[in-house]
Amino acid sequence: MDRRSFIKLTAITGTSATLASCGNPENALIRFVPDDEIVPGIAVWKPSVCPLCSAGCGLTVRVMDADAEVVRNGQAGVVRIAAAKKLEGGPLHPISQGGLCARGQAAIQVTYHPDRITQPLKRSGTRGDGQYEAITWDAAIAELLSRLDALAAAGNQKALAFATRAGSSHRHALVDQFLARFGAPGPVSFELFGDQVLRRANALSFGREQLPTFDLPNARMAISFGADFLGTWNSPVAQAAGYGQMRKGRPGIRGAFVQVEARMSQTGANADEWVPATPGTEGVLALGLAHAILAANLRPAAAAGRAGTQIDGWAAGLADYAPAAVEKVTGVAASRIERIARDLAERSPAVAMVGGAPLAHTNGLFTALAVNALNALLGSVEQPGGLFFTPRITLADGAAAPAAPSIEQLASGILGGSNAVQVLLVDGSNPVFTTPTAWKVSEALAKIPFIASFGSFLDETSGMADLILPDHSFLESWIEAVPESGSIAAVASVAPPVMRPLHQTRAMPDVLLDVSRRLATPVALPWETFDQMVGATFMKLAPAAAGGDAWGDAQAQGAWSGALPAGLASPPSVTEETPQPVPEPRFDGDAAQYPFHFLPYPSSAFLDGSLAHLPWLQEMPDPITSAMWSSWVEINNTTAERLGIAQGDIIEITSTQGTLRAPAYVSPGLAPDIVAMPVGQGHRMFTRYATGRGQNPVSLIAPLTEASTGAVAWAATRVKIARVGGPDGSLIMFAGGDREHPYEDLGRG
Amino acid sequence: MPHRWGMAADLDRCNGCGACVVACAAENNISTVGAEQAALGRAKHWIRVERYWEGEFPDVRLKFRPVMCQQCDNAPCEPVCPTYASHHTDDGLNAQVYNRCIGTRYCANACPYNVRFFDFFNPSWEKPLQLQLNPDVSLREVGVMEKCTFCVQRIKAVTVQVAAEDRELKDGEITPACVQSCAAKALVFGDLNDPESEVSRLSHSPRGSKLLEDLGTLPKVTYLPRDTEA
Amino acid sequence: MSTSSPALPASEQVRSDLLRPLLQTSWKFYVLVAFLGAIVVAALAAWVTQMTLGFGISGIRWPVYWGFYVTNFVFWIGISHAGTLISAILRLVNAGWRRPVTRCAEVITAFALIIGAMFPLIHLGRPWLAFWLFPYPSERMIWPNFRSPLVWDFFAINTYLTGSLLFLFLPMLPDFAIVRDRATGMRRRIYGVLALGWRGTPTQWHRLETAMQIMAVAIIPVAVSVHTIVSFDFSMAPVPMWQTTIFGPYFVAGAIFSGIAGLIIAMAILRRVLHLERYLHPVHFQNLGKLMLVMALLWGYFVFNERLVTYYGNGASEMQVFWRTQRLTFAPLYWTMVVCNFVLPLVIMGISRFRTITGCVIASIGVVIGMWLERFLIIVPSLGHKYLPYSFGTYSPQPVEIVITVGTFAAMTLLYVLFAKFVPIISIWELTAVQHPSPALIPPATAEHPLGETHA
Amino acid sequence: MTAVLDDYLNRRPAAIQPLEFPHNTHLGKEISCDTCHEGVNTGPVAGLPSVKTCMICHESIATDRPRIQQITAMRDKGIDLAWQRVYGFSAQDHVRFDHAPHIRAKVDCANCHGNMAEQTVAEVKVDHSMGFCVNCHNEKKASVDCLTCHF
Repeated sequence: MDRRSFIKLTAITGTSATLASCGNPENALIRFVPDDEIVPGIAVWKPSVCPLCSAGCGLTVRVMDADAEVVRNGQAGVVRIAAAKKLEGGPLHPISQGGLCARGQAAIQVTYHPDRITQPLKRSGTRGDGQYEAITWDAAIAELLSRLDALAAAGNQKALAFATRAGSSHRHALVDQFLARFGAPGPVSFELFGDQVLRRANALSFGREQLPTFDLPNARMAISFGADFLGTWNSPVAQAAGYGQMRKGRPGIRGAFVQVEARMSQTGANADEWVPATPGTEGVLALGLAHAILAANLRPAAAAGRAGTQIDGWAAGLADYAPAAVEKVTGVAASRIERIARDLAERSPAVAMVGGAPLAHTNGLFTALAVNALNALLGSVEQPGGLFFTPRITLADGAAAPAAPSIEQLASGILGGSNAVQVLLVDGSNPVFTTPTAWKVSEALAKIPFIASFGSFLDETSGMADLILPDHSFLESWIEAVPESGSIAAVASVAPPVMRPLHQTRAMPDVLLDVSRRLATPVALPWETFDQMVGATFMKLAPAAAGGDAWGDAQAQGAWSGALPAGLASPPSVTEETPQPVPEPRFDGDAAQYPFHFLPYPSSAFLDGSLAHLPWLQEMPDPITSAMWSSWVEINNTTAERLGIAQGDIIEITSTQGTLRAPAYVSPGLAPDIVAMPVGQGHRMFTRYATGRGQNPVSLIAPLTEASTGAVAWAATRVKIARVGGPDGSLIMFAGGDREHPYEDLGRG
Repeated sequence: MPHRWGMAADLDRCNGCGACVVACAAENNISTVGAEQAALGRAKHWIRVERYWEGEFPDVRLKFRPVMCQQCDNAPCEPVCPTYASHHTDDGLNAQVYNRCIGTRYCANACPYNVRFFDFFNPSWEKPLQLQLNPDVSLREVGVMEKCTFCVQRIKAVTVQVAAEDRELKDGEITPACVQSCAAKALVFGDLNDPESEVSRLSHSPRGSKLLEDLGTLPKVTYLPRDTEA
Repeated sequence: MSTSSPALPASEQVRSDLLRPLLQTSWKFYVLVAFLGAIVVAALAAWVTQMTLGFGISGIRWPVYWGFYVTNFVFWIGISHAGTLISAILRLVNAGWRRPVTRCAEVITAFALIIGAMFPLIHLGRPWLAFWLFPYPSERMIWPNFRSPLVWDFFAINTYLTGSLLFLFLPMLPDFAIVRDRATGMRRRIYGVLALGWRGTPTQWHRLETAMQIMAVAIIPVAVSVHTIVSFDFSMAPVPMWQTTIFGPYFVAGAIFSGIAGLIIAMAILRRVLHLERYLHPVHFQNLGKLMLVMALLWGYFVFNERLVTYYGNGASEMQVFWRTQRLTFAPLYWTMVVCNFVLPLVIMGISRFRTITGCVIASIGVVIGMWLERFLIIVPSLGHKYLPYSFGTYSPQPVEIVITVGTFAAMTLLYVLFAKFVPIISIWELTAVQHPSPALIPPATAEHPLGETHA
Repeated sequence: MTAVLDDYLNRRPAAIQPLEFPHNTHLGKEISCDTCHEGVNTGPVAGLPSVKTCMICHESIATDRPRIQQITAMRDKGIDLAWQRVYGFSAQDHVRFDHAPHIRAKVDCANCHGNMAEQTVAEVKVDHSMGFCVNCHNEKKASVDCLTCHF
């Protein structure tokens, strides 16, 4: 037994001893008067909103009494609290419709995490080593105020930077308004698996700069270009519900589904037909399909409208994209292209989706525009069974802050001396973990004199902060979301706190409002509290029923959904510019020296790694590999055989950016010239459950970007691989059939 | 007539996302075992989504199948238990009575589906994770066998409520955690003795089949296979 | 050493030879007991550790929930068939050569059973609740599940243990009386109690004779049933390669096979250590060797039968287990087993030139190893490969299991050493038959079995 | 050692209450059990009342008694009465007992808790062994399936 398991065993025995001794009077702690009126043993259900991704699923939370150990006025004791017990999808919520994904189910562990930051912290060690000392809220806020006041006094308000998660919600709007009125640039947000390319393409093709909503229940055929829409992409719960309806919801009609991708994802595994196209050529394939439809006169070219005009040679019938030519580029047989094209045209309504790796190439915009044009040609835009754009709600009046530089520009500006950021505030974002090494974000942050984080956990980025002002968990505070997609009607979710805060934390929006008022030169924000700001929006929304009010309905059900009053709808984003996207992808690394495409992908459990601290998700078997608590590299079985690589062998992957070692998972589900690796593990600092576990493939990603959006082209790196050793036990799999036996020996089927 | 609880899994709807796995852990106080124990093969997942590869690249297919206790009518786990810890209830459940279990693990050996999990250590919840625990479900201790119960605590709660209100049980009123969480509605739960229930209808579907039917275990979970038509 | 005084009858020599270990103690005895005792204590400590820290320190895992402990259980119950069965049969057929062998064999039975019966306890997740296996009335009104083979095990093993203890104890009475009569002080009192007032009257001889006849007849079906029931632990579960009708006779044959091997090893050690060369003759080893040869052939037949039927039946899940033992992961263990259990005994026991004491011992050691592997290979590959490939798994033993396994071998040796120290390991009265009035109990000496001459 | 034995035999240590609550006095005032044990009719747990429950009446009743003043002071300081559970099943018994169906089946509280009108602080008057439960279930033709209580 190693030391670690010994300590664990001691801890386990310790815990059970404590639990057993609860009934003993000599160990009884002081009991405090409970705050909540809750009947013991009776569960009540309260609405909430899942905060873990931007889908904004509504929750219903089971709340029951529980005895919590707390400290009140310096005295340790026990108090009966109303504690959240389980999260389920809100049955009436238009997005989650009663369902919830695995990540959402695990979100409750964010609240009860043993490594949550329980009170304000001030850095006591050197930056980045995670040494902090506890301070009071007053001291913490005073510290932040003094820094901001110093900026204002020097007239250097532009030196304030604010890093947030991407997304749209009142919380984002509040940050934006704060920054605008303070005089700082807008928030910097970076999402490794963000969808800027698709939003941009949708603005160009359809005049809507947002992610689409798919009407799968009415579709008779769906084709997805790399979009893992049942797993991690866009609004997975709503899409999974729609998918179930598409397959089996209509008597006698079963929607067909084709997935185009080079590595079989969880979504691809469900396809009737899985089409592995050469990485970066998905747009060409889409145009090949369009060509075949046009050539067979199944649809007129004009049907594509504006989306068609974005594509060179569309009006002329896409002469360059004849199936034979497309076969040469994509590796998909011409006959297959023609057959799928015919199916798409005949099984109307049909819808095409694009997302994930196909857009993470330097030609991502071209691919997105191509798929958009195909959709338009199929007549699926804003039509039943096609794609829709959820009407957007204007969240706050007032001019937005000037656009911030991208995180890449920010980092290079700081390191190059052209951007002297003095104060950085971080909220829910971990750019140190998710940005390519070449951007040197970590080095740049180290140069910023003062960093404050609102994070609930110490991760790679908040671990660099000088001051930590821990936020409430979503169950302890007002939580809201204004989902960008997932519902055909406009939707806004909101819920009051489900339970009282467990720790000495404060809600970040309220801290920001507090700070704005207490600055030497107060920033005039029109709201006292965050719920007032949220309420203000809802007051303006139309009530669902006569005599009702949208605010009251929303709080009771967790969401409002309906027709937007005219004044609240965000206008379409019309772009007149017509970029000339390049169809050919560029790759980092010479094909001779680096023979493999490197495909990082958001892991089913951790997305971009922001959820690696939740033990349930660490122990959930991956849908494809059944791996738990691990990193792995997927490699095609024939390639593995050629290179003498067996299940679990340690292989070294090298790109121009760096090198890492991880165990191999041998699989028939990806092309022979691809190695794929889930993002999410490899945290240097992120609670006891994720720290030091696995490898972070982002470190291999070359800093190539899609030209028009600056989005990182995370699928455009080439690598070489070499076997460096036998299994070292780091690949932990639930499926013993894979764990115990080499590939050829596997019981398959 | 007593109830006879059963489930149906429509594999054409199941997309393998694993929501049911976490929902089950959350509902039933299933402890995480940690990386070292998981590496030994001791992770406990009362429901798991099995996946099987078919074919070779590029004509490769992958199939998901959620597997939980099949609540067999003729369960091999029951006769082998020397203490009746594993036994059959009137409403057709394969009960696992933790307090009666002495840990022979014979039931797990006899189970052809490998859905029974043994507690190798006393489970631990690092504070304050224990606040999440469901008070309606026992915490199992070391040396005890545990498994899917069809969320018997939810069945009890609803049947007690129905009895209190002196009415008939409605189809779909009881949802085990896995069924509840499934966004695609791949899982259906209900009373097989009620000919009108959705689960009865699905279990009599000509598409339906039982897992390892030929062993004669008479499972109460029906699988409706994925359509292969493109 | 014995004197050659004509005043002493030959039987007096027998007594002094066989009572010498009881009356004289060398320092080697203490060293040996201390050494074996230390291992046994280590094994007990390992078990206590397992109960304190949790069962997880063993190597058992999903889905291979039985491992070393159940292997040892079946193995030791198998070894226990050495004695009673063999000596009962030999008693019934009045085989003259059996006299010096029976007690060695019966002791093995008793101790192997005790050790074997401990394993179900060691392997329990909650051994402190093992008493729930007993059928006893309680306010809860719950009885054990009489459908469970484990409950049958409980009864079968208890019956067999009781029977074999009686079978061992009854013929020890005259010998206890002999020790009693020769000893003084405390020892005299203890042996006096053990002798249960044996005076050697004709009535007592007659009763002993009757009792032994009854026991010999009764113990054989019990012994056969025990291992048949142990085999039911497996064959009653729907596990690939467990559900087969041949497991009953297969297990019984294997048990007798390993029992004979255990007996040969024990006899060889006793002969060397206690200098019993004048009592345990090569002919005993040869005869047991022949018996072992027969059992090896029988075992080979069963294995061939089991394998051929599986292969011919070609069931998908059975074939997974089949190939894993035949060719893949478990093949090294499988072929070691075949060599040890079949090839080795066949060659050594089949060729009379090799059928020496050394030859017998080599073959026996092989058989003991082979039979242990056989039990392991019945349990682990099958449990690891049941039907659904997603849930396949394997097993590797952890230190606690290895320590306990080694500990039981030490415990067996220790018990044997202590027994040989306190009880004549060869029945004295059976070798001095002329002195008692019921020669029917003692077979006549023959030319082939010259031992009879000693007390002619 | 005794702790280990108590644990093995599922013996609970005798409860030591923070305050000698006179059940008899209160029941004499024709207050019913569910006035303070408010969960008993609706759910699994009867509940041990907090000082807030006491103060519902004692804000105005018997305020001159020192003990009442004591609990008023506790309430004001935010400290609750740390009642010790008198009855209860050990965790290893895995009993999920639900009060509500028993109340609905008109099982008298005294059946399982003794006559509280004769007790000051609650004492174990009835041995909640499995035999006790099973006997009553048999008499009343309630289910005696293990899963009725153990899950």
